[in-house]
Amino acid sequence: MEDLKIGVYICNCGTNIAKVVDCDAVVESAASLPGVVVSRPYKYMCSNPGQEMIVQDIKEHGLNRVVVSACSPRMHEPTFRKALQNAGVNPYFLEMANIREQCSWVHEDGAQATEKATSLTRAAVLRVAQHEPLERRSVDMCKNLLVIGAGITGMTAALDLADAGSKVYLVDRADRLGGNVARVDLTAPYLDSARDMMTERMTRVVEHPNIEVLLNSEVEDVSGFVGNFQTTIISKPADGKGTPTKVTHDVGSVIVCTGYKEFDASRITHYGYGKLPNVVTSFEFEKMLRAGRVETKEGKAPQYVAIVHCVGSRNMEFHPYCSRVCCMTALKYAQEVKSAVPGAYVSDIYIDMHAFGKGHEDFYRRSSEVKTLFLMYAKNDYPVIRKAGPKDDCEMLIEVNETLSHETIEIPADMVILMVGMEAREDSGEIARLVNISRDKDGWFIESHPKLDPVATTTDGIYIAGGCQFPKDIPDSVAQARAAAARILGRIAKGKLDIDAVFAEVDEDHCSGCRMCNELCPYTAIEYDAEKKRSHVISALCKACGACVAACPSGAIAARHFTDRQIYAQIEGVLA
Amino acid sequence: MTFEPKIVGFLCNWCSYTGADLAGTSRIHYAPNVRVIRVMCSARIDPTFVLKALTDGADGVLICGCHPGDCHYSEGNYKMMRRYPLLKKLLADYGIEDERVRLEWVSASEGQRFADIVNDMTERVRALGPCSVKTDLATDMAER
Amino acid sequence: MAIRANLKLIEELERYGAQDVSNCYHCGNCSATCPFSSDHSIFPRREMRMLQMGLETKLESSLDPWLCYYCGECSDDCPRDAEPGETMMSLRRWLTARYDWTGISKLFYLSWKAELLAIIIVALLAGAGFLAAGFLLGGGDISVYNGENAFLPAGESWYGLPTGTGVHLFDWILAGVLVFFLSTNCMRMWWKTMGRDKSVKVPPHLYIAKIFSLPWNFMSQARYAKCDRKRPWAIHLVLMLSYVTMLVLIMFFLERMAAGPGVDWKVHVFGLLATVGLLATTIFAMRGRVKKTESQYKHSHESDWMFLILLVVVASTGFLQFALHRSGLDVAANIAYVVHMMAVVPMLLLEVPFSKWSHLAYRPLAMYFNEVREEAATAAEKSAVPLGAAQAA
Amino acid sequence: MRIGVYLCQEGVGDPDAVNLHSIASYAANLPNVEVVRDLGAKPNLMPETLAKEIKTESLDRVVVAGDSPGFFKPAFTTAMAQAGGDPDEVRLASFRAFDASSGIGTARAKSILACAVLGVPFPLAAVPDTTAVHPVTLVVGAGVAGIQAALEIADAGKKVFLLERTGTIGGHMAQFDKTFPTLDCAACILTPKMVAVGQHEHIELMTYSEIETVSGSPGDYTVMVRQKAKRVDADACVACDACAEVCPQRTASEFDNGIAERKAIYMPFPQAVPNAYLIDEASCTYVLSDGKKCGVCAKKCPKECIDLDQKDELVECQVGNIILATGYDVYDATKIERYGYGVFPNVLTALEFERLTNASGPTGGKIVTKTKRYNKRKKADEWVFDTEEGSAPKRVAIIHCVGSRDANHNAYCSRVCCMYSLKFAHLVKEKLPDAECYEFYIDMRAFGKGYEEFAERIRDEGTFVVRGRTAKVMDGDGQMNGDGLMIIRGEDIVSERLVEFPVDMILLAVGLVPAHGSAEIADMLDLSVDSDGWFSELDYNASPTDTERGGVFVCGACQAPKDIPDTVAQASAVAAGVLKSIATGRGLDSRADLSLSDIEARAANLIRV
Repeated sequence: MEDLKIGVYICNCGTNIAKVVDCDAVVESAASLPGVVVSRPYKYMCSNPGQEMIVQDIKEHGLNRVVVSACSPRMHEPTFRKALQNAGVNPYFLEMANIREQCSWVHEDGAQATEKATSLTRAAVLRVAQHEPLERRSVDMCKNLLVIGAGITGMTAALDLADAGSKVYLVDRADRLGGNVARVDLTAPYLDSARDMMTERMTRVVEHPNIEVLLNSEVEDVSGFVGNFQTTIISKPADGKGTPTKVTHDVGSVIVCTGYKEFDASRITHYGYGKLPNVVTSFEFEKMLRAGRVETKEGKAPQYVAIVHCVGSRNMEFHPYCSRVCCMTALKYAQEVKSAVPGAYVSDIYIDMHAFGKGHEDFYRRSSEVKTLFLMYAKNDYPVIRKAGPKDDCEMLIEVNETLSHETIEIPADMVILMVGMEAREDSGEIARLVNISRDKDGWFIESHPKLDPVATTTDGIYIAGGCQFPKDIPDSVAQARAAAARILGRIAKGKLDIDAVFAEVDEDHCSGCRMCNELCPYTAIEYDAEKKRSHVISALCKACGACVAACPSGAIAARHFTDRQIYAQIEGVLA
Repeated sequence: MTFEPKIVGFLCNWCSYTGADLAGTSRIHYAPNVRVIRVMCSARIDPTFVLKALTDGADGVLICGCHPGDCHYSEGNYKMMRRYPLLKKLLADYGIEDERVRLEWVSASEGQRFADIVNDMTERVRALGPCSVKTDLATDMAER
Repeated sequence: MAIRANLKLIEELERYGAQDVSNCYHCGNCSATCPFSSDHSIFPRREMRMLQMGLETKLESSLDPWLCYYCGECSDDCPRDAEPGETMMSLRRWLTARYDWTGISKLFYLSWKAELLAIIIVALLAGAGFLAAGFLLGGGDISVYNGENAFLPAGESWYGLPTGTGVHLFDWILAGVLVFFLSTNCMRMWWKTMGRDKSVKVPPHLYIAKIFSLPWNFMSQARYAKCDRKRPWAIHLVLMLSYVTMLVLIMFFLERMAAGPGVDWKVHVFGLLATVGLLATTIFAMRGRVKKTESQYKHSHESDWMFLILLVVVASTGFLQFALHRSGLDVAANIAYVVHMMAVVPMLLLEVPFSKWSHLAYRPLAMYFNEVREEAATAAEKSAVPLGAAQAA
Repeated sequence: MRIGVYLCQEGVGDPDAVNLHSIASYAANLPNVEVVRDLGAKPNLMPETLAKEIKTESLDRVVVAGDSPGFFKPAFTTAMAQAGGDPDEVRLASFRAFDASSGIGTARAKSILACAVLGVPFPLAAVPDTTAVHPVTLVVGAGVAGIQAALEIADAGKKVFLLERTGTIGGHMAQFDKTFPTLDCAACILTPKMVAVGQHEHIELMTYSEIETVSGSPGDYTVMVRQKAKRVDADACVACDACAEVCPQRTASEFDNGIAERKAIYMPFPQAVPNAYLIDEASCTYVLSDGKKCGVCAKKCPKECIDLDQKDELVECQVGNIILATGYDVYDATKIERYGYGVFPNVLTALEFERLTNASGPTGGKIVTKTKRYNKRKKADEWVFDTEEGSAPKRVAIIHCVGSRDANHNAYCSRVCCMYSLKFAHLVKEKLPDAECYEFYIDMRAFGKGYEEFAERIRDEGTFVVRGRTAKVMDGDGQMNGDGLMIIRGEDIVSERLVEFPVDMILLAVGLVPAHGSAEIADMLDLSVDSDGWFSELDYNASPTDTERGGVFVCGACQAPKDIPDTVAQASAVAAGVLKSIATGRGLDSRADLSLSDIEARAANLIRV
């Protein structure tokens, strides 16, 4: 390679640096370093004249490396990289020494500060000598999309992408669209018709030219990486007979919206679900509402209806978490019962009333106004439901240790509605393995970051949305669906997928195939090639943290722009 | 004049380096003895970096990463955390005082904390005096 | 042992004037706002709770409703507009009905028509009584104002009774009836609240020790003064004192009241003051209830109106006969007198023992009982529950 | 087919929004409608009687119409079942959503009703026409929501104007210390995003700017933006602080929520983006004296980038889509006298405490009580945080639902307070292990991923979590001078006793209210807001981020209170609508502009296919 021509620029930043650091001294000592052909101070390197100066020097002295000692690289690295680029030098031939935030602004003693600035600059010079030209690369971004799960979340995401012109494969295990929401009649808190909403979504999905709906189908395999997945889908024939058909499609992204499954109420013996005929789950009651038959198994209109919250949620035995939607649904039932059976008395047995969303508190108040009796019980202190005696004017009696009154209360009930919580589907493990994303202790899929990136996962190109990530109500699920869609739309818009020039590489000659790195990578960016017995990095997935580099026993992995040699050089620089 | 120890600091880009910058923007003064080297994640810090620094004449090495749970790469700092005890054991074998190498968590909003850590460490290392390992280790390595 | 909830009780209470009870979400704001609420009796929230759940017996045995003067602060601060103050008010009505063994209270509270009818009948009987007696026995001289003698035969002796004591005697009989009903109901109150309550063991001597709180609270309204809001207390005190003054005057100084035409200041000054007091306060209250100025006036049960109207009529007619007599219009004064009696008799016979008036007995009693009970409780007090003890559970 | 239309009002929203009378007469003329009944407001419906009518009139379909007919549906479904009809044939026509609460209410309500009668979901029939879309987007408000939305769109290579009222982006999140429930530091999450925004080639940042006017139509809006004079050249400024050092004027720092001071020329906070100083007209001597006095900063500036006489500028932005991310303000705690905010110095609002406990805050994260000090300039005593003199609080009480869930203030729940209060408890316990900490709550609303576990953890850490609302805060030494201890009184419902005890610091979990000025923005875009002032989404469930105005979207807390994860999700979601319209070059027109006849025609059409 051609010999080094390094230009070193020491920024005074007005007096910000110069006030403490003797910049000229730094300039001098830098000038004497190997490979340095230019070394100058300037008032404000970031200013246009400052950048212009670099460009000029590159032209005149044919500089091929540049060191700028100024503020934090977090401020102006992009600025100077651009300058180099404009002058036709690879932007990665730049190194900055942070002599403001981490030197002049934090030290008083001029001599010591100057010494520090000098050694930081020296380190930068030695490091930049080791730099390699890096190119930002890009991989193809396939527009097609695979959506696993055709509930409200899946359909919403599918429609967004399909409208934008992507081919969408919408897969569901069930034999119908709509998932759990399709079982619901009205939605809290405005009691809008869920059915109308679903009809609208389903009609558009079915009629959409860009959406291919695959019911009774399962995703068998997803391979490849972001922008370039191959997926195999097996579809059982609708009637159950005949041989399953297998299709493969290329997709650029996958959205997992497999939703949740309801808690099995019979697991809590206190409630006698399955034994007592008129103890029903929320979904069973929903069915009664739709059929217009809010009545006991004996066909009588119930005089007393009781609703029990947190069935399977917020307890030590089953699920510690709150299922987020049950409170509002319970309040909805309280009001619906009053409408269907005007004479009925409703009691609502809860722990905390989670009415946190828009219009929720008002809805809670409305349910109080229709004279619902709210009873509070303590976590893990389950109410007990038992058959009433012949003398009682009701079918069942519920014994509650009521915390607001400190009494043990018996509530009469002819019908009890159990607000069953949500839990991860039993196939979530399988799905997680399929698209290799991780699950938390409760089986919910884990997002890449709850606040930075709630719909992405640690596997780039795989997104999660809706109830499969954690219990969610409809608006939040829809929002997540669209968030995932947006992320994909953004990438499609660019056509290609930019990959940062900084990532890890495996030197296959040195790789021993121990596979230690495979496990280590949080982004599953390292693949093992069984034939070659070597691992290699899928650069598109690598986020350049360098964990694998440090761990590789045979030193076969190099982190671009953070190679051992570069960092060694820096160490020598600061210590020389 | 008093002995001025040389300390090499390896800081993760996302929390600790930002925290160090914050110390600057907030003009919090601290000892000038630490020379910072930026890495993307504390998980990138190869034990050999530490050894290299010590053999090249550093009197101390400071390693900073995001607080547990804060890692930009979700769990890189845990990897460092697991690596650290082994490293310490190794250093102990070389007879390097425990206080010369230190792992700390510094978040992007903890400029003050970073300054305090640097000051504290500088004092401790100064108290220990120069690190003898440079020569010992050099010979030791040469024999291999 | 679990207590059965009665989801229907709330409907019953609504007929006694309870408002929006089910709105309460139990933040505890009202109890903490009320200066009377204490660890021994946390109200009004606990009453709200017992009412929502329909714990009849517990409500029946509660003294708390009588400890509340309805200053209205709890209702104003209530975040859910659940009207705890009005709940306490309605509970007082309900309890009055529960204490009363005749069932008349209940009838009156649930049907204002019945109450009005009863009042009218008794009023007419009273009026008719005078006239009839007058005619049958050859009445007195209506042109002379001398109390009942204007209607009833005067004379040295009348069926062996001393002169001019007919009505006075009647007064005493009325008083007797009144006291009989009231005291029997008070006994029931004691039984329901203290007698059958096994939770606290009350040593009898405590009743003696605390006995003085009874007249003290009755006369002074001292406890009421503890409310953060002073105006309702002041008004209530004036009304109260005026009423008692009148009662005493009528019971013990009737002749001197009726005497005249010269004004006997030693007696009349009290009468006049009391009249002014009664009229001023009742009219203020009526105005308040019409305009709904303060939260304690926001909701008015028929019984509240009955109470005020009757008071105004009694006070005004009483003053009227006095005024007429002093200005020499004796015939008019005599008529006014009868009208006055027509209001007084139903008031004493029906309202005092069976309606809102009865609280002048129940409230001081409740305070007395409460002091006794608290004394007993503190004696038996175990170490207090630590704050946030719930966490332990 | 025989159809019956029943009008019943529940009393949700504005009762005068629609003219029920004219709707009734309109309904009568719809095909197959045999019965039209106006049952009035909150009717007591008896399924049996309804069933009789359905039978006698032999109705095959019943349409329940009103502001929220769902409240009455079960009665009709039951009736339908009793009458032997098909319960699925009870249809709803809700006048609440889809702009039926706005000026076009009655007309819109009619079309909604028409669709229900024809058995077609309204949104299916009422798909507005598409219009050409200008590929540039305006994002209003640069809090975490605005930042996220802007990045989503800009990362797709589309140009974004990011508008921010204050001198820096970051919004409230930038002020926070830790974020629940993971307790990771807000700055660690946000600053990289802020830097990314500042350096993004496709984002044009307009800080210290506000919307002046909006004109145009969906897909092609012209927005006039007033760029207030910063009087400092942000590109040239190197944040050397020389100007602030010499500036004589001090005033309360907005970023520190008033618990610390800043100069008249200032940088909102060290990591501000753009990382530059600006001059606050309200406190600058030079400005206030119309250039007669002071002006030292300009002289002192080494880069000569201060132009004290700079004037506001009007900039015109051509945009296709507008995203509203204007966020929230907190409830004014002084409106609740009984908590003594403003009277007792150590009663703090949530945001004040965020700054107090923040490692980069005025006390460097040290939690201390305020101390009295004589202010020479103001010639008065004032209460300030002083890490030397201030003592660590021994008892800290945190009061939930301040201004929320209260008919006398805001009836709604602010959604985030429970969790951030628990976070506060943790921070107090972490920094002052010996301090007693009390939470006074009504319902513990820990509903999110990891929230319930977090709440449990706080209990285990020894914070007393008391169920009961604090009634009042009184002065400990009886003289209302705010000195010394405060007495807090409330009911501990779960352990069934009244609590009244002294505390030396009280944190008010103040609720959220729409950001000031959002009403004006709603007017400019003629967008409807709900009764509490939050922007109304098009459809609560189906389109939570769309509005009835084509090309106008809402995300984050300006639509209703939201925590960070939900806000970020919404902010990304909003980008979907925008990117979709840019990708296809066609966006949806305003539904509001659809004529009744269009909708009728389309609905009829949908049945045929």
